[in-house]
Amino acid sequence: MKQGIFEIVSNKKIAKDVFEMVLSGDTSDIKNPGQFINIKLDGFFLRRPISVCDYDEKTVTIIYKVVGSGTDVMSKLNSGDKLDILTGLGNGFDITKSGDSPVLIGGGVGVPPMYNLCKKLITEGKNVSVILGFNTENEIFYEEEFKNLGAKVYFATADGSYGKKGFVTDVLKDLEYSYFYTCGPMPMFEAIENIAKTSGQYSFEERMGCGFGACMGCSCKTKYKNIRICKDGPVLEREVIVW
Amino acid sequence: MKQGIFEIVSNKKIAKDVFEMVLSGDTSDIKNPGQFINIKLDGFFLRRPISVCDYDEKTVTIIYKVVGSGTDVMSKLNSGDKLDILTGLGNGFDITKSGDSPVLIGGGVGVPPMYNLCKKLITEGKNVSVILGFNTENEIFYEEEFKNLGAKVYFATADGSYGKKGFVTDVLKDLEYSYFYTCGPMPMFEAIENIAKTSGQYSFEERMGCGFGACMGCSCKTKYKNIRICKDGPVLEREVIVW
Amino acid sequence: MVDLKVNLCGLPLDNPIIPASGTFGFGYEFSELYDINCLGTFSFKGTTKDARFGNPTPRIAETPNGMINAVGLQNPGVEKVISEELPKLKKCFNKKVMANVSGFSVEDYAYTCEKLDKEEQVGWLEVNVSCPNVHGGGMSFGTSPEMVAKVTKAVKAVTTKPVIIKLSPNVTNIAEIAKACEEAGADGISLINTLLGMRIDLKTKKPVIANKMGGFSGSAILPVALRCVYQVYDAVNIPIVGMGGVSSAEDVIEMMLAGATAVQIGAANLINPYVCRDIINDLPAFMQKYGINSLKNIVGGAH
Amino acid sequence: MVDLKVNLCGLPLDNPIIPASGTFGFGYEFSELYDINCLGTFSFKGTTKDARFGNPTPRIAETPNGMINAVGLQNPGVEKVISEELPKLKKCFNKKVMANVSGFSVEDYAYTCEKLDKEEQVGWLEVNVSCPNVHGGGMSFGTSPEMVAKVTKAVKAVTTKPVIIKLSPNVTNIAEIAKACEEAGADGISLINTLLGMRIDLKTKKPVIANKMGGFSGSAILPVALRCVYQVYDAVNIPIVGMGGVSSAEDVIEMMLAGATAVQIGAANLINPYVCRDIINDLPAFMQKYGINSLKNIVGGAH
Repeated sequence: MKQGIFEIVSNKKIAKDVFEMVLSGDTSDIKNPGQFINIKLDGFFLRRPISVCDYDEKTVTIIYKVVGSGTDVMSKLNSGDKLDILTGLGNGFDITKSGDSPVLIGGGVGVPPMYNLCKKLITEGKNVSVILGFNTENEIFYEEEFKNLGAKVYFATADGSYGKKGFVTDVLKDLEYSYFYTCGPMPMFEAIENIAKTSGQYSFEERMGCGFGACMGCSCKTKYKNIRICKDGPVLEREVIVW
Repeated sequence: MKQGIFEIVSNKKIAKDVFEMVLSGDTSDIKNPGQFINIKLDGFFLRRPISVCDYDEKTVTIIYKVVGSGTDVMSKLNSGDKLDILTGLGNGFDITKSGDSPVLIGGGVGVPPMYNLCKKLITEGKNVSVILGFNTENEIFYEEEFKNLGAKVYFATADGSYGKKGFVTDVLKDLEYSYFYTCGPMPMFEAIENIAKTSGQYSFEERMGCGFGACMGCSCKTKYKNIRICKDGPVLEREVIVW
Repeated sequence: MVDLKVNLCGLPLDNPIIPASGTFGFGYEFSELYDINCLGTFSFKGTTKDARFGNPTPRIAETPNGMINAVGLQNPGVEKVISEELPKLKKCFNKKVMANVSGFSVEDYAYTCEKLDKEEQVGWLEVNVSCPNVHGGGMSFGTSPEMVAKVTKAVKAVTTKPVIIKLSPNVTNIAEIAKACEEAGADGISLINTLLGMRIDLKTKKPVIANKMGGFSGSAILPVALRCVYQVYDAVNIPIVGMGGVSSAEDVIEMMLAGATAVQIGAANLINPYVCRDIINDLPAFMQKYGINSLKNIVGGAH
Repeated sequence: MVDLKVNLCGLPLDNPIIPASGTFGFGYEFSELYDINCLGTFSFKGTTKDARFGNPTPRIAETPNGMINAVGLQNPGVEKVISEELPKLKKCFNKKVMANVSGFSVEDYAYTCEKLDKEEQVGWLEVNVSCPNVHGGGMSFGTSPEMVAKVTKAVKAVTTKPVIIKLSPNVTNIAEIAKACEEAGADGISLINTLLGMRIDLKTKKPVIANKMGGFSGSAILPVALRCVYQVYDAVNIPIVGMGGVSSAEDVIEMMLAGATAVQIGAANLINPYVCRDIINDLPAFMQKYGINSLKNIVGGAH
């Protein structure tokens, strides 16, 4: 973990209620896709944990949905504004287990962490399929970005306004894959757990206090021990999860 | 009283720890010299009451000293920044009682309200003397401004670094005047009360809650009734004050 | 069309918004800022048997997201309130007002409430039991179930209008105190009064306010207020007037979900004198946002 | 050269800064961020006789300038704390640690304290009496002078190291509780534990945290903490460890002026993990600003 002051490079709306923010600063502590950063906002006591969508040596990109007063304030910030941010939080995804043809499954605001993961896996020469689930077409973002990485990209929308009508599992059930990685809402996880044919990794969300393992606010039981979603997670391997 | 959003036109240091801020907005509720405005600052619960130094149809000028975290934040604001301000607070000075040759006595941060008062009295054709007291030379501000109004300006500094060595009363005792107006620290008031030869008006300071008469946080006893410094004051006539 | 109407102890309110005692004077000065008839009602400045100047100044201190006050119940006394303040209020307020009463003995409370109960402008009596009991070693009436019951019974015996007991949060078990009020005949409970707090000036190294300690209010105390209202809602069957740190329409909805039938706004009036009018204007939009058709239907909804 | 040293119950501290229990784990994870030997000491995660997972999640809610937590004393139990956590701590912390103990019966407290008292790494026992007494209808030990005295006596009977009782502010008369601890043999008092608070989610219309209510901490509660420390300082002659909303060097000085010999930092660690190191670095400059040569000389200075 590192604390640093980041400057907003850009902060723009990319879908209904969804914003992409690019921040420049010391990203040296971000090690794996699926990690998150924790942002201090003026007027709010707790930091806002947001998963990393993409990062390089000098910048980190996050995608967030305006769901409350905190994210609303974030959406109104301008390029040039500075933010106090903790980086390198959480374990992130383990890409060494992907096999040759992993599938990445993102639902709604669970889509962003799939982007850097996809990038890493393709760099590793993997044959990556990506399933992105949304409620409706105007919530969709990053279609081109995923395609430009060279992944096979499938869409599922609850109302059928784009891609397959239904849920990510309606796509997943007909795919062949060596391993799966997923981030999204709990009902989606349960649906995946019911039909997944391989091992995989789930990235969990929980209301956090500190985000770095001090407060035990986001504890969770696994088959083998109690863990902290923020520090020992947010990514858990399928085999250890207690549903 | 009026609530309005004001934009900072300028905010510059004019003496040791002392800043002058010019704000543009609806000043229509500012009626008399000696009134104050109440400023909301991000991160602080209570507003900051600051006496009006000068005002016209479109702008209000305040002079404040950095004494705590609130005024420190104010000193770091930039032109263009916007502030939520309550204007037209307090009774202000009654210039109809001045007579032909009033004397205005300001001590330290009590100097600013004397400026617009001086301007008004000179416009009325009065022969105005101004005594400004400071601890030392580098705290002095607005000398030229007062002189440009056409007032006779005297200085007293505690360390003798500028003007008369001593206190405003060391100047006052040798002056002839028809009436006095004063704003400054309590010890200065007591010294003036001991030697003043005429009627006059004192502008008091007190820790305030609301600044517009609702909370009774700044109550004070007078010879005739209990008053609220923020609403029935801050200016009290010599005759009603209980020392 | 959303419905803001609620009913407080048998009297209808156009909306649940009530400026709290001590932050709205006797109303008429705020009527210079906006038409105060838009309010549900308001609770006027705490009134005592005799006139009081209150505590020496400074009486005010600032805290993170809050403030401390030690005004000390400054008021002109019940006679002058009736002869001077209520007539001024009548000119600008055509609704029933909530009469806030304080006392330093059971007799004080009864005396002042009996007088105000006779005023047709008064709709409710709000009895502040957080004051020290001069016959009880200065301990606040509100800290003992026996004492609040005594005060409640004494006031009920000499009045005809709804009696709402205003409780202090500075107790071990506020539900027990509220129950004692209900059993003694109270028609409603209002809470929370201020928390006891203090600040120290690092320059003088002494307490900021002359009285050393004072009543801590403002947004900071909202979570304590919500908890107390939630606990009392489980303990009594009479209506609750919730207050403590409420400064927005969303806070009002949260307070009603906790169990409040009406909501008082205190310290927020001192920062934004228009806040109660603004909240009333904001409520319909926030009710729609959260799928609420009628405010009266969400009271206690979080239980 | 300013002097930051203080003495807590006979043990010297390089400075009065102590991360509070539940916000610093068992220390070693923070030692990856900075050398925790710069601290006066720290109070480790509340430890109980048996291992506890604690409450269901969500356990955290935000408030204006504060937070609510309902972790529920999650800890591996005293045996594992001694066999696994303390050895890890030994590798990165060469000072005595404050052992924070919770229990649900007088026997629990005595059992856990007796075990930890034998560990040479432990310098003080901090006994958290805010937990519900399972043999007392769930009422918190800390709400009754008799119960805190019982716990204090039981712990003192089986230990040799300084025993500091950590008090809850959710009581009518905290000075009376503190006196009972002193008379029962406590070597120090630490306060305040969290206030009881709650938040409600307007979307779900239910309490934000699974446990409904929780411990309210953060800057918001500073004025309540200062008041409680000030009251207890007047009531007892044993040292006080002050805490509650402290997040800066100036807050530390204010808390010591109120009567604290040492100062714990809680919620602030969760927002800025470096805050305790930063405060220790900031203290000398602020001491100079306010004309303070030695911190030990300002304890209770506001009285």
